[in-house]
Amino acid sequence: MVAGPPIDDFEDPAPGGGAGEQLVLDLDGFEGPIDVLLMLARQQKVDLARISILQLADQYLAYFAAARRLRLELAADYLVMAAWLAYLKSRLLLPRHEDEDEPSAEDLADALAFQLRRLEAMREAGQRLMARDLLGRDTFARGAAEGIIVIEIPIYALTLYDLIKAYADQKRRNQPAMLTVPPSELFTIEAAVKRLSVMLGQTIRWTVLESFLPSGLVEGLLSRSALAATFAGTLELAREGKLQLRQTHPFGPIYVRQPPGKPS
Amino acid sequence: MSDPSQSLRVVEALLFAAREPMPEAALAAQVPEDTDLRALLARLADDYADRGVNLVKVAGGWALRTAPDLAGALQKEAEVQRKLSRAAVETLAIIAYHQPVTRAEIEQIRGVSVSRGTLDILFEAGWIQPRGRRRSPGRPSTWGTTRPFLDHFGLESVDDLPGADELKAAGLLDAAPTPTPLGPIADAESDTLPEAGVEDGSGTLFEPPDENHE
Amino acid sequence: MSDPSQSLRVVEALLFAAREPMPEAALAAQVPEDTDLRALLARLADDYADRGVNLVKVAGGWALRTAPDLAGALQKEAEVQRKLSRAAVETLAIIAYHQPVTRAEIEQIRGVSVSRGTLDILFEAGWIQPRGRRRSPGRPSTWGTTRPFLDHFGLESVDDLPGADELKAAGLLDAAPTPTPLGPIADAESDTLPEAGVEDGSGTLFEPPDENHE
Repeated sequence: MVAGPPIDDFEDPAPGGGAGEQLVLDLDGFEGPIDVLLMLARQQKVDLARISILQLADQYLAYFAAARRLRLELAADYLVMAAWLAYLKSRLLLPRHEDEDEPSAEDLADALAFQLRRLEAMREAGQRLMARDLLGRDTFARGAAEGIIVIEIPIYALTLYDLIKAYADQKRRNQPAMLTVPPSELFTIEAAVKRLSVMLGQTIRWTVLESFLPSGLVEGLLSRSALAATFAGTLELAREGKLQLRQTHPFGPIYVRQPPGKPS
Repeated sequence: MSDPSQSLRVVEALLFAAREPMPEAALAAQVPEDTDLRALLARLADDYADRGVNLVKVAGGWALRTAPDLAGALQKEAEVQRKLSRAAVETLAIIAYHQPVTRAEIEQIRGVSVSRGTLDILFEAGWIQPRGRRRSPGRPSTWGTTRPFLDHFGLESVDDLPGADELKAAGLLDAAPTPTPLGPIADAESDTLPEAGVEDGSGTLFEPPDENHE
Repeated sequence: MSDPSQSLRVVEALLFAAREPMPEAALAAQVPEDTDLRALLARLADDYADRGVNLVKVAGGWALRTAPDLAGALQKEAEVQRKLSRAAVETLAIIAYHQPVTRAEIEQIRGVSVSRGTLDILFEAGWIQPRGRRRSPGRPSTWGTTRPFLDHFGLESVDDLPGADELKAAGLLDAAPTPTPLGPIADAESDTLPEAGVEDGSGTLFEPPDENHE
């Protein structure tokens, strides 16, 4: 985690270090502060369950004080841990405040000790796993296993109802059904022209187109065909000069009248 | 110093783990030089002679192979749920009602051709079987249902199948409603005016235009 | 009618032919119903005890595997297996002992962040698999070990993990009582700093094989 000059060379006692204390700073191969803490904890040569967190904090802080003197750049997580351990140490040493809401210093120390023990346990578990006779490393499976052939037997979930329904469905489909097309009731243009010709005699003023429609047609296909046929009829009659059309704006009402001066 | 029984274990393990038959030279490389490999292989072949696995000499060398007489035991039967196609169900129904029936007759009734596979599926399911040939030109073979067919559907005999009258009574033969030929005409209008916000001509031919029509 | 020696041959052939450990139920399906399968397997295990191939109970079934003491002779033939990095071994152990476990929990235990590649490599090896989501905020997905994991590590089931009972009794498989700064605080850096000497961030998950494997 140390960027900067190679640190493998620091085999000498750290300058200003404790008398006779051999401090070798080599962070290569450490995985973050917890790794360093575990290494230091092991140096206490006690069961991790009885580790002295205070002592551990001192060791860690001394370790990184030395690193700072060597002006090594330490990654942020190492510094965060150093700061947190310094804080934990001060709380462990100072008398406890009564009104504290946070977890006690002892709880924090216990949590740290627990985490170190748990990581140590997982490391050992990993080593134990890797020490087993591993398939593909220590033992081998059959190289040319024939495999077991699976013959699939189809099971069809078909009920008697499904069967009879299928028969009925296809029978019904094949019944000689007569396709009867009902005669379409449409209003023809011829009828519209006829009707218009009759009605125009009485139309001198502009009259709205709809009033030429046969009465009694409210809606539906016949009504729409009547409107279309009547409109087409007016165009036909206008072309012949027999009537005039007016529409003031697009999609506005259409007005019809007899041309002025034309004898009815 | 060679330990024959240890060399035997090594050769056995090598043959077991090998992906391909092991040439004798490759086996010899893994045992002490003074080993009588031929004798080892002969002993191993003998050890396995009556077992479920045999040592055999094949093209590339030596290999352990499952005993040929056990091939059947190495096949596992697994039941899988399948769904019959509509064509298959209908074909089965027609065979049940009209048996014995030729393929051509099934096709005539269904109005479409019956694929070879459809009859195969029904045959493999054990529900239909050939029923002799029709005494007609080409002597076509006929199909009928089987005992397992009756068992599957819980029928005593094919006579238990409901007849046409009963189907009618159950409403299964009701004719489909005839299509109304002029129904969708109004839609055709709006189809020709894709950009118009016209639902359909609901009575007036003239609807307010879209902005972009002006 | 069952013939024990024939059933023994069948079971033997099945175990040779199988690509994965055979559950007892699968073996039982291939021998007559009145067969004492346990007795057959015990006899087969005995037959093979001193041979180059052994019958072992693994991953919920039975399998034939070469004897572990012959590893040396076989490794020359087999491809050298890549060695897992320390980070990967640790992560795998945590997943095995704490499953189902979220990535955040793995990081909490390891005190550093888990690089993407570590989980990927274990997943790709077929040893871990997602195990549904935790019913907690963010619904994080959890990881657990697979059947091939058990097979590879020669375990019958996850209950057989070495030392699991002791770890559990010592409370070491529980969650941490109080948070400490030993989370993946600033470890994202190690992923991006190529010169960091941290395995997780170094990009290679596997170390070069041991000398003696070559």
